[in-house]
Amino acid sequence: MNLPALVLQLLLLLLLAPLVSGVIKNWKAKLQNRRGPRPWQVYFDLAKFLRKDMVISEHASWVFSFAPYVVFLTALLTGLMVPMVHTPAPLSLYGGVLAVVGLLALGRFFLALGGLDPASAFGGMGSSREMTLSAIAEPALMLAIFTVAITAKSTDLSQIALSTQSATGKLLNPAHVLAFAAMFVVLLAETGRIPVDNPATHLELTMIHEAMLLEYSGRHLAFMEWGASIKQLVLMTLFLNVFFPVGLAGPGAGAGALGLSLLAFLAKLLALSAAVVVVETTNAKLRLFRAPDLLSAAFVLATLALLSTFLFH
Amino acid sequence: MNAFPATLLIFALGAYVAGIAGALLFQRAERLANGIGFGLAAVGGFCGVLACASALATGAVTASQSFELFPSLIPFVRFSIHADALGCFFGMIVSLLGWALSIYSLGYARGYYGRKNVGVFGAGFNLLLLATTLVFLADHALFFLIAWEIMALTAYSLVSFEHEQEETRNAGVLFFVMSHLGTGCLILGFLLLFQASGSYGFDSFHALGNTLPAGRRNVVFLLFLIGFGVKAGMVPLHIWLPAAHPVAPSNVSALMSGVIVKTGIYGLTRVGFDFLGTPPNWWGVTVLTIGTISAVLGVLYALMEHDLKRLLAYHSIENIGIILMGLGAALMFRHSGHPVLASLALIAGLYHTLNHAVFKALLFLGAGAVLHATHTRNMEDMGGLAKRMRWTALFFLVGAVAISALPPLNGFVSEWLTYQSLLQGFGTTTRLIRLMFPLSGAMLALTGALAAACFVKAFGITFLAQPRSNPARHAHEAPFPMLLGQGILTAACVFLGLFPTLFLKLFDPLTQQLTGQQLSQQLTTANGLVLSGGGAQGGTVSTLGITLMLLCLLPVPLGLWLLFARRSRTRIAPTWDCGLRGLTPQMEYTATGFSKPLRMIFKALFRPRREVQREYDFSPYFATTLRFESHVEEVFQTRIYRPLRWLVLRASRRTRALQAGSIQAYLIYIFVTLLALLLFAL
Amino acid sequence: MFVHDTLLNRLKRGCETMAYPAGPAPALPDRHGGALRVEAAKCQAGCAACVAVCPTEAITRPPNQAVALDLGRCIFCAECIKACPAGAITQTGDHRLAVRRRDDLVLGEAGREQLRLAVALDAKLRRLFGRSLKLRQVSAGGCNACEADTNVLGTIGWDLGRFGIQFVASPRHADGLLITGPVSKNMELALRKTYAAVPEPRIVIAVGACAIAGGPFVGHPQVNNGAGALVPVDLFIPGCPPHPLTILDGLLRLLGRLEDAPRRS
Amino acid sequence: MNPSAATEISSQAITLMATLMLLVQLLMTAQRMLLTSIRLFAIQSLLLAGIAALVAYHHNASHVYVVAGLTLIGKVIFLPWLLNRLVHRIQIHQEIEPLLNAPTSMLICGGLTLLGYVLARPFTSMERLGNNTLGIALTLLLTGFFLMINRRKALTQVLALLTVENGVMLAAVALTSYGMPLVVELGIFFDVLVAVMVLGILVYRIRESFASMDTSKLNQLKG
Repeated sequence: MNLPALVLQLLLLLLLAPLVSGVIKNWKAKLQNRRGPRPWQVYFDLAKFLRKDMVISEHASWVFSFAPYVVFLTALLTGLMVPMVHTPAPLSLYGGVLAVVGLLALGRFFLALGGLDPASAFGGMGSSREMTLSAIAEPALMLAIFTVAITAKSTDLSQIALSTQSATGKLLNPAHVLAFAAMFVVLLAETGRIPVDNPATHLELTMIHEAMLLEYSGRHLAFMEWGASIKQLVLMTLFLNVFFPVGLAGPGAGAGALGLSLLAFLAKLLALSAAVVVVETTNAKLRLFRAPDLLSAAFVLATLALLSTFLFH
Repeated sequence: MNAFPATLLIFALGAYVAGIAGALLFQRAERLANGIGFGLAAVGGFCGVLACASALATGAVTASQSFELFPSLIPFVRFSIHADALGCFFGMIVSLLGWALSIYSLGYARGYYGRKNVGVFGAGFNLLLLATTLVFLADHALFFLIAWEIMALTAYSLVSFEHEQEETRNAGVLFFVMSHLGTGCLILGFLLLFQASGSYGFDSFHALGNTLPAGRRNVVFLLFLIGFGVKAGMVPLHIWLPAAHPVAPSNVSALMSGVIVKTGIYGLTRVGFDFLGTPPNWWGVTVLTIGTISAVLGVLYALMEHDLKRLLAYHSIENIGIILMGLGAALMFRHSGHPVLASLALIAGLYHTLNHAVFKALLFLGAGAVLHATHTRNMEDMGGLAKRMRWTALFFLVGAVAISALPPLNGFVSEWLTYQSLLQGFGTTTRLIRLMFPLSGAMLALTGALAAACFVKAFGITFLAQPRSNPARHAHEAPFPMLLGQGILTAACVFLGLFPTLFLKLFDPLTQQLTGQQLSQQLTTANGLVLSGGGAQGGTVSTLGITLMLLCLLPVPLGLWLLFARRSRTRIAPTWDCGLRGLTPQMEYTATGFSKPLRMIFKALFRPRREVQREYDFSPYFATTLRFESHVEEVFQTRIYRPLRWLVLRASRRTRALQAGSIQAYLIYIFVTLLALLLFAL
Repeated sequence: MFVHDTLLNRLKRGCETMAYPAGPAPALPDRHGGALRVEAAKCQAGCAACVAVCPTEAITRPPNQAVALDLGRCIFCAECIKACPAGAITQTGDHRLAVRRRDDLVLGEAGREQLRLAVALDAKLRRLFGRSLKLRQVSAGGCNACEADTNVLGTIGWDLGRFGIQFVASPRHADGLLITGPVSKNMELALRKTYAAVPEPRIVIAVGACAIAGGPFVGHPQVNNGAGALVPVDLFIPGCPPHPLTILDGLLRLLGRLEDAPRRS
Repeated sequence: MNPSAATEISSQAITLMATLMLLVQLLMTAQRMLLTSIRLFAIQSLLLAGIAALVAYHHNASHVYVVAGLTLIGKVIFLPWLLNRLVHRIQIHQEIEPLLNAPTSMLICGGLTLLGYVLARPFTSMERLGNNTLGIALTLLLTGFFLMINRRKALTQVLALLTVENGVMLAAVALTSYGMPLVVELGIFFDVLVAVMVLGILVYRIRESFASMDTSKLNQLKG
């Protein structure tokens, strides 16, 4: 792993993540015919939260203050394992897609514990729902990854990206399309988007992800929000560079190719954000017990994808 | 086996025997009995670990022969042990746990002073360790069965050690009956093998499967599958496990969940790989299917529990399922002729056996410490223990992270290896059966995620938030030996998680013996830092790398903290309660509440039933007392075991008519049978 | 199908947010007279016609002093304008009413015929909240008029979000409280706890006559006569209820986002 | 007399005595008086002792004498005395009527004798003295067993058990040239002794609690 690539990707992660969620908020506002907060508003929020004091519940133990750092660091680390601009991700040696899923699960584990710690009913409710829905989403995610890993013959993300990149026909074969659909539904569930969870809600009883953050303040809240946006960026990148590794720079690419690859990556990212915004604007939040039906539909899609890997070629 | 490990192993067994004798001798002096009993057990365990580990590491285990412990007075039985690679590996597990649990028991047994006979408790514990070690090392079928029976009986006596409660007695009887059903099948299986090989020695059974006719071989396999399956706690035969483990004293339930359950796995491995030669495909498929079902059902039922130890017992079923998935996949690979993949799947299964033994024992010890402090197993009455029992909470958290297969601890490593073997298994055949691999991989993912949910519940509801009862409010930290016991296992968890490549060398003699492959070179790259899934296709992961990188990334948040928030202060305030008069402990989330969404989603499986009784004086809207009760139907109990029991009772009621009560009737029966035999003899 | 029609409709309508504060402010409804202007000089000697007619005793005229109209208690019913024979009280039609100090609201003496508008926060707070202010709304017994008008700011026409101002669910995430209603006895504990739950540095905005001085319920035993009695208030926005434009102007003025606002150095 | 003639006479004597034992057994099956049953049993035991003495004399195996003496003392003198005392204490002299009436039971005994002989045929070659004493022994065993089933009174069942035991002793003595090893003989003998004593007490107890020796009353215990 070369240090400059690592540092560059780290900076890219830190700076790009809030921008992506800011852009999504802004575009959602635009689609609601209002000007909405500027895309870089999220930076201001994060900067303000970092500066503010913190109020910690008297019932909370050390786990409460430990959780934000775990969420933030695991998100960052998964970001370094996913090829964003350069095919062999900086830390691809340290973990493939299974490690990425595992680290995200570790972050979610401590996020849920952080929700439970201050003894508030909302936190408990959020943790319970978050763990439930992510558990239901996991098989679909794993099966989609399995499908792609089987066709690429490896769980190493760089290998997957390379193999889908090389065979151009690969993009249109049914296995990929079905796996892409399943993965998209799981992406919406994991990042807490509209069909499963509403990020902008004020009504605590409908929250899933937000309910766990109700007790956090100051820099803890900043790290939690930042971690969540980095996790969203990581999942989107995983989604993009596994299914559309178009324009991803090869291993030995020069500065020019890297720049081009960065632009391609940003373009793809904006396209995916647009898709997410459209889904969020035109859908209503599903009732909690309808969400598993959506996720089991994703699981069926992933199974079909798996079937079609060897039925059609 | 060369000198050093052999003598050390004998010394370990001797220590156990001395422990039994010492504990029984000094029954009167409780403190002394406790010290000697568990002290010697700890010494025995430690020596056992050294012996087995060094034997495996130096490869001396391949040169080991079987030798007789003591001359046998009874014909047909030869008390001989043979520490081959498989036996040594499992011997290492039982000794490691024996060592840690004995240290823990030094503190735990203090709870029994004045109440129960600590001498007997110590002696039973030592005998259980001795019997289990002998089960792993036995080289002669009858000696194996004797050790197996001693283990079952000691386990029964220790399970019903606190026989005052009704629940304990019932669980003990259920355990007794089920384990003896299993032993019955084992005896039949060994007899069939004896019939084929002519002698009871294990060396004569080696690769016997190839000579056996197919029908006979399948029968033998099924018998051993049921026999060892009962002890391992596979799904259809698991009902005794969640009943027996919680009622046992915590160190015993830790030993049972950690090791006694593994004797089933040891048996299946010994029979599946050593005795019965290359298996037909349906064996592997069955074991893989049973493993998957056990894993998913185990974790689903664990989620519905609010008794901490029953929850952990159900998790034993889940992890046994995961181990069986590894073994099943290995069997399928051996059938389809892929020795490398077979060894990879076998390593995955057995590495998870070691990991599960360590973190399950750690969790049970944690549960024991909590029980010791709050005198209850019900999670609804706990809460807020993290601030009162700091170290136990930390150790329980490490155990929880390990069992939920989260990086960088050992649960993740073994599940990662299982994923790798399942993934690469897809390419081994072209028949439709290969679909099983990714589907069971998806089910493994579901299990892992549900396990994480379950342990957020287990740790969160027990240790975090406010205490929900007075015992929990006045809980105190466990005494030092208990913490030391947990500490050793925590260190083992972390070490097994961060340095998997070191432990893979221990598997070389094992896989060499069972599948004829040595994989430790292929599985480690970048000079031992990174674990690879074997060959070019396998992905790579390095838990050590992940941990180091997490530490290297620490300056990012710390830098942000210094840059922005140097002057920010932290204030402690009551939790935000929407402006009401303050949050009472009753308002917190409880275990039942936490698992409510999953109970609704898996309604078809659980068939939840809830009753609300409301008593009121004048108007129904002002209830004086409110009673809420919710049950999850034990499907296996009601759908399989209860009808089975009803059939047996009906049949036996019908045959009772034979017992007419008159002597004449009985004499007639004897006379008629006598005549029948005589006529038949003509 | 549904998605297609929605998107087309939304794109066709384009952005419907008003240009204010960049563009002109929307016109106030004619019923809304805007700020009041009180010239004590025009008062005839001994005349107290307006004092009697004011429903919330906002106007006081001690024996030999100038008349004093406390805009904080005024509900803008314009009775005093009609009752004043000399026309000393007039409506200026100006929507800007927000002030930083309670006594800035008392009009009448020589230099204080009109309101001295609120100055922005000090540099440190403005650097912190300038671009991102998250408020927690506390309705302390209000009649929901002020709450409704504050709510209107969230609609697509006013779009409070574009300034980085947002209402949040939990006080832990908030930087300040926006209090409406006369703080009834039942809501006193809730307000106190909410204020304690907000991490420093925090600001408090009192919206509406009730929150400032108890409004029509002033002096009632079940009321604490406004938020000032319990928490230090940083911004007062008089009115019953204050027009959304007034509230928005107050907020932006507080954050120094309006050019004409006198900036304190 | 030359040895062959002596063996000839003794084997005929043994066969005669064995047949007489069978006859006594059939008489016991037919009659219903308790005291006569005991006396018949004493006669049967006497005959058995005689056979044992003859075999001992013929093979000059000293320990068979001991067996003969024991049988004489035990079964001819002591047990009948014990049972007589019991009958006098209970004052019941007659068995009302057995399960099967006399002719049917006699028929069944005939059938059993036939079966005994058929079974014993392959083993006749092993006999030293007396021909097919094994057949008689087996018949004694079977008919004794049938007698036990047939009778209600506990005392008669005890006697039936003793005749079965006589059958076994006969087989042992007749078949083996030296008789069974002494330790087995003693074992069987004392076994029977204890059994009878226990049964004696049992009979007394049944009489005590059910006011009759009828064992079919026992099924009230089942509940």
